Amino acid sequence: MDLAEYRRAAAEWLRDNVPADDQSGADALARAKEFMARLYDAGYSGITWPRQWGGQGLTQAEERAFAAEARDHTLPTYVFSIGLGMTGPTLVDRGTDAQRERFVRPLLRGEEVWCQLFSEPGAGSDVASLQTRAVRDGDTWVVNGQKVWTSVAHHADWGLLLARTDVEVPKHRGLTMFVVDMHHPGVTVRPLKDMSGRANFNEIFFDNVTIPDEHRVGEVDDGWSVAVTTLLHERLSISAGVGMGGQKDNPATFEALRETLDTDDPLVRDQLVELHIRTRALALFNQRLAQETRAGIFPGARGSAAKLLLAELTMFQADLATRLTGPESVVGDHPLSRAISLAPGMSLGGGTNEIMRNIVGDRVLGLPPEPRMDKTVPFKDLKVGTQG
Amino acid sequence: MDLAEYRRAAAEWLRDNVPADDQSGADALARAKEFMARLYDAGYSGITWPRQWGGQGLTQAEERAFAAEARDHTLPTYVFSIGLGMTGPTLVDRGTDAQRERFVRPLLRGEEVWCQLFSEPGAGSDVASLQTRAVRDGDTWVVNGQKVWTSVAHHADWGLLLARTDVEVPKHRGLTMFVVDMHHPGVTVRPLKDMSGRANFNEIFFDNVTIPDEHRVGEVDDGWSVAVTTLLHERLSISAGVGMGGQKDNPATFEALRETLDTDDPLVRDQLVELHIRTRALALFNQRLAQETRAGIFPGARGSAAKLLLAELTMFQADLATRLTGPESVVGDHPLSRAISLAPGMSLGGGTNEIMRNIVGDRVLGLPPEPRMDKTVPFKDLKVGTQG
Amino acid sequence: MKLVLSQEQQQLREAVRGFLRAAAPLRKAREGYDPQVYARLNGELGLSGLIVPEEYGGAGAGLADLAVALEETGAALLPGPFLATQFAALALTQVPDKELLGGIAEGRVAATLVQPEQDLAFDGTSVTGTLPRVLSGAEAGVLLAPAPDPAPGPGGVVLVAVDLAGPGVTRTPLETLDLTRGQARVTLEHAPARVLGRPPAGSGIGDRLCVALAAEQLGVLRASLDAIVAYAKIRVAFGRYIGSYQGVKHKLADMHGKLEQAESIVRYAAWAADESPGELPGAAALAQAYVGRACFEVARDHLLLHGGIGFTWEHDAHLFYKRAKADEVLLGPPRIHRARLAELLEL
Amino acid sequence: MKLVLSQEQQQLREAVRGFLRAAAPLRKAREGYDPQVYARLNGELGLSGLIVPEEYGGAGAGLADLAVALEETGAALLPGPFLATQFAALALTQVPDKELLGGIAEGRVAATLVQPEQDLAFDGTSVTGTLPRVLSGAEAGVLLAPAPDPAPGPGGVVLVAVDLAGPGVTRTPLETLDLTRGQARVTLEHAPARVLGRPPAGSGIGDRLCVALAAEQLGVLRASLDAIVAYAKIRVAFGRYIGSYQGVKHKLADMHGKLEQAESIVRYAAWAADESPGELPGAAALAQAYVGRACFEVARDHLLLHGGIGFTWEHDAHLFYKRAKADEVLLGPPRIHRARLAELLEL
Repeated sequence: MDLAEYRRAAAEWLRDNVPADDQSGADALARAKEFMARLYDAGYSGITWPRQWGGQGLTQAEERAFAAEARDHTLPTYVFSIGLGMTGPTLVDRGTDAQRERFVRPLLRGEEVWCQLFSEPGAGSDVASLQTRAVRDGDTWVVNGQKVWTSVAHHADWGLLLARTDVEVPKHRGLTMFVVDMHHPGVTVRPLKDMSGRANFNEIFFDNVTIPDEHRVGEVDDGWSVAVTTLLHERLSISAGVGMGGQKDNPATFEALRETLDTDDPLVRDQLVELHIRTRALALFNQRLAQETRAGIFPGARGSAAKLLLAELTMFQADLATRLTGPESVVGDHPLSRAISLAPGMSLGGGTNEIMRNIVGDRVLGLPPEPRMDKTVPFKDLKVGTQG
Repeated sequence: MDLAEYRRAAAEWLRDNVPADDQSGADALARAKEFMARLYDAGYSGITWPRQWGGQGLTQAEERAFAAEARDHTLPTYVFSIGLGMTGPTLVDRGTDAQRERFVRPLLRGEEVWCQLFSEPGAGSDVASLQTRAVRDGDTWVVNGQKVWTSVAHHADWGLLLARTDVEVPKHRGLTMFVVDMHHPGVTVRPLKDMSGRANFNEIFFDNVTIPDEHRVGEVDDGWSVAVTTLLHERLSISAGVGMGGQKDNPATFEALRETLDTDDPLVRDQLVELHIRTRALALFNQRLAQETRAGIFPGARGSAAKLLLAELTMFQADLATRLTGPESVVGDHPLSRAISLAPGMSLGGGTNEIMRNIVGDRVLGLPPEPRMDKTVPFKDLKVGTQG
Repeated sequence: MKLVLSQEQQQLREAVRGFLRAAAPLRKAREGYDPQVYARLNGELGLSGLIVPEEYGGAGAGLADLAVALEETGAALLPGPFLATQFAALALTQVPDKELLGGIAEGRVAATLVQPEQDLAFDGTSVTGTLPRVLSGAEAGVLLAPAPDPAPGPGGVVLVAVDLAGPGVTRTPLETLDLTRGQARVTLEHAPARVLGRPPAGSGIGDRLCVALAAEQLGVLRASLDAIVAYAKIRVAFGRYIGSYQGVKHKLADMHGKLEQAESIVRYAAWAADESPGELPGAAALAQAYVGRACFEVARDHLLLHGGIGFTWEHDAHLFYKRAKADEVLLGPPRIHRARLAELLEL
Repeated sequence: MKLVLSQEQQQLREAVRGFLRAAAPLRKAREGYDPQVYARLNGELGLSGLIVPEEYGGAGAGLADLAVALEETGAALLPGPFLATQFAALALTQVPDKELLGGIAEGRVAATLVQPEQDLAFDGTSVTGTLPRVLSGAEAGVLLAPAPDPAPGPGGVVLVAVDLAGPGVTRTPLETLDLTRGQARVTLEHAPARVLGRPPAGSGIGDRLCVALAAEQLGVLRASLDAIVAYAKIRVAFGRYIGSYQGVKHKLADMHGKLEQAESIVRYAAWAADESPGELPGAAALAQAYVGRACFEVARDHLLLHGGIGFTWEHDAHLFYKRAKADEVLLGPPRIHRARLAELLEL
């Protein structure tokens, strides 16, 4: 089957199978799982993943062709995104054969939901300074600690957990990766509200949670190298999404504001021109990155520049929109009230603006790194989190 | 004599003695020296300096009263400003009695011109990393090296020189301060043009220049503490000047631009409003600092915030003025052409914007300092200047 | 021109700050208006009557003093009708009314002011119309509003007072971005209204509101900056306090520059209101144009520099961010202040 | 839409870059126009005729290719009439003239274009008037200018050519901020002028100048950023390379974001000029509005981040700073591009 044919078939399948109706509601999870099973059975889940573990064994070309067609639909697959984008690929890359055999196919078929358990309240940008402990006890590990910023954890069956197994060595060298059963009685999942009042994330508490050693991923104390694999997959799936969609329902975009504002005032007009300029500048940059990617030039850390610019634009436009609209924008259920509440999120999720600037400076411009003390000190002697 | 009377007398003396005519020209230096002698003889030079060394032994109150009256005049004392503001006070604070006896009175009387020799091409913000060497040879020192950014050096009789006397110790601990004879045959003074084409500064080259040990200021290898005294006096004399004058002939100010621009365009009007807002914000901050100083509250490092804001305003207004004026602003002898060439100077002289932000962060906000490696390494093992 | 606080003003500041620290700590701000705290604020400190003339039972202080108090209530994100009542009191100093001024001075009356003029019908005894957004409209007892003068003659505007608990008044509390201070829609249908008088020409009521709001904004700005500076000294990333990174430190230094300038402008504008009426219009527009923007920018950056925790509902950062945004647009789209400046500067 | 360079365009870039690195290094830029380098640029690389149609002896390339060349001449701060001649060539592609296009293609003719229309009197054979600022006016041999159509009828504008070495022409080289490329005052007194034709309606000559200039600005921006990034890797302060300080690093990262966006816009606008004329006006205004500003901001910050040495005459930083400023206002006060965008967006 050539690529064009593959794409036509995918388009047809999507048209016939993607549910058009509202995908929220009480049985949303059940319906999402049902859709995922159909997607898998049709051969569109894990397109590039190895056949041996349940994937289709095809190439990036087929994956891109399917993604291009899928862009016109809203697939009810959000709850599987962590598994498909991060934890699954990590298991394929770094898991044992037994783990791959056990976990990959159910993940691709939507039978089991996954979450990722790296971030902690005391370890934001500096993930490797995390404090959740896993202590070995014969063939099992006992986990205590807290994770945060976890998406879909309330639905998750399994979590990919990074925990500290040795405090006598520098922070990167005492971490181990595990698969943890989210149904274990010692796991507590609590919704975490963001500043807009939404609960899109969770906090997870581990109270003497046991994990069999066979659910360890990679070697003991080598968890950081496994986490780097996961974070690489995360970055790929974020940068693939940057600049695409997301703006459609935003009431602070140029397109939305030109409809709602009085443009008789030359100053309002000029501010809208400024917004247009910034919006176009970033959109064209994203399109150029996409064209380069299609031409085989991998954007690498330059995607972090795009993410930084998107964060700044998101903040800029919500701020501008409220200023131009005036008092009514922050009262009642005005859509801009929600937009200004959500705007900082883009600067904080997936790495702060400061972290993005470090990445661009270090990896794109090749600037000398900040001197680091924290790579050599034993973890127990290192200052971490919030002090005093 | 009470303060009001002192002030009236000063006003009268200034009215009768400050030359009203143009103070440039070939004999400018001779006329400046002549004026300085009269100023001294009238008791207005070194108002707060000790009587023992030639000062008047009065208080800050008299000094401020005289300064307030002098603001209405243009005193031809520029060539003495380094001596009066920096090197003289350093000698009063840290010199030997023999040095004070020899140097202070001629300095106050304008018989001898002074310059300050700290900065080097390889040591900009990081003054203590300077490389000019002074090597002891019995009762004299032999100096080799290069200094830069030196004002009035082409007229100077004496210079206050900071040089390295020990490379085996960390950088701050191997420096010594000297008074150097600028007429020594090993001293070469070369004008240094800035980006506008003016030569307001000099480069100084030292080629086996000898200095008698009695011209050493402070202990051997304790020069950094002497330099800190000098830099403190420099900061005081700069912060006293910040925000005052200097804008009068600037073609990029709000007042100048409102006369030259077409304000029928609402966008031009709004840009001028922006300039007005920034100008007033800084002017009021400077006035508040001045009121606090009069009330006995020393502004300290907050003056660095004012200096930073002035640097940014200077750059902003020249940039804005050229944009609003358009093509003619950069052609011919348009005054804005000169303004845009000089604008970066305010950000670079007296500490870069980055250094100012460090000072405000560390000393005003009390933020933790940057970790420093350069304070413990022997100078000879330290990376300095421009490498590779 | 007086840009430095007097000793009395410093004492006032310490008194208000100390009271609010104990009685209205930040963790209570998101619970909303506490009438008891409000009563004590007015009873123990006499804040409500600060600018009420002495003849009406107040302290007869000026806007420079009120600014000191508003900076502190702003920093504490104090919920309730304090700012609204002071807006009303500022109007009443121009159109004095013994009953209302006395009530405000005693802390009995919480009031609010509609500004600028809205579409109200006034027949001489009652008003009819809908006011879509009234500051503290659910908490205030009295509404002051400009209304068309019903007397025969050249027309014009009078200030009227409406009892918000009286007949013909419907109040609907609104969901607001600012979680610490509410607004309400107020519908008046033949609501009894009493004429207080005609504001004298050039009375500068609107200008005084600009200055009072800027004082509150200065407090929000300062508290935001203090909060992130404190956090930068205790939060560690990569083995160092985040405040030691220039990426954070330099931003905080720039924010400090905004604070210094904002404070200078507020002191100047308050002084102008009290002492130099000719300078007031320009100073008031400058205050809103500069301080409103600076306050939001600092509150925004203070939130962003907190990192992920600043985006959580539980953290206080968003309370400052939202108050700063609500204040920035409270008196209209900010460009109106710039347009006013352009006009006053005769550009 | 094509935002990525083709292989041929990459080769062109390498060829121009290599040539300029050897023949026009930066230290020569402040010495001004070198006709020999210019001749080789056109002779060896054929740059002058790049966009001249093949029928007139040129390479028949598009603006996307010219943009690649202009980015390199911009990065090198190449002195002389290259940009001016390309401006003229862009006009001549709309109002073709065999002699001039042939001369430009051969590198024989250096030309310049007056844009927008200025106050010139044209009697059908000679023009009279003063042009206060003509780009490369002292170096160019031919001046193209829009002039009022002398033919009877509805009026309108024709493009005329004047021999700058001919009678009735006085040229006064002007002192300019930009030390690497000059302007001249040109006084025409009955200077013989030849009518080239009437630019077709919507010919987009002005838009093409905007795009060409933006390409040069992209080069100035990129070279400024490259220079300060390189310096940040070798300059030490307080025992560390300055590029390791976030105060420097984060600024450079932001400058890189401007470079990425500026390059994307230039590629888009050049593509629109060649392939999608309907998009050209908006793309051209966007290019000047964004790239002109970004170029100056990056050149400014590159100078400031050099510290004191960047303020010296001997250092090259000010050459970029001054070219960036001169380019930013070359086609008029930058607000005209924003006003054009407002109009095109029907705001």
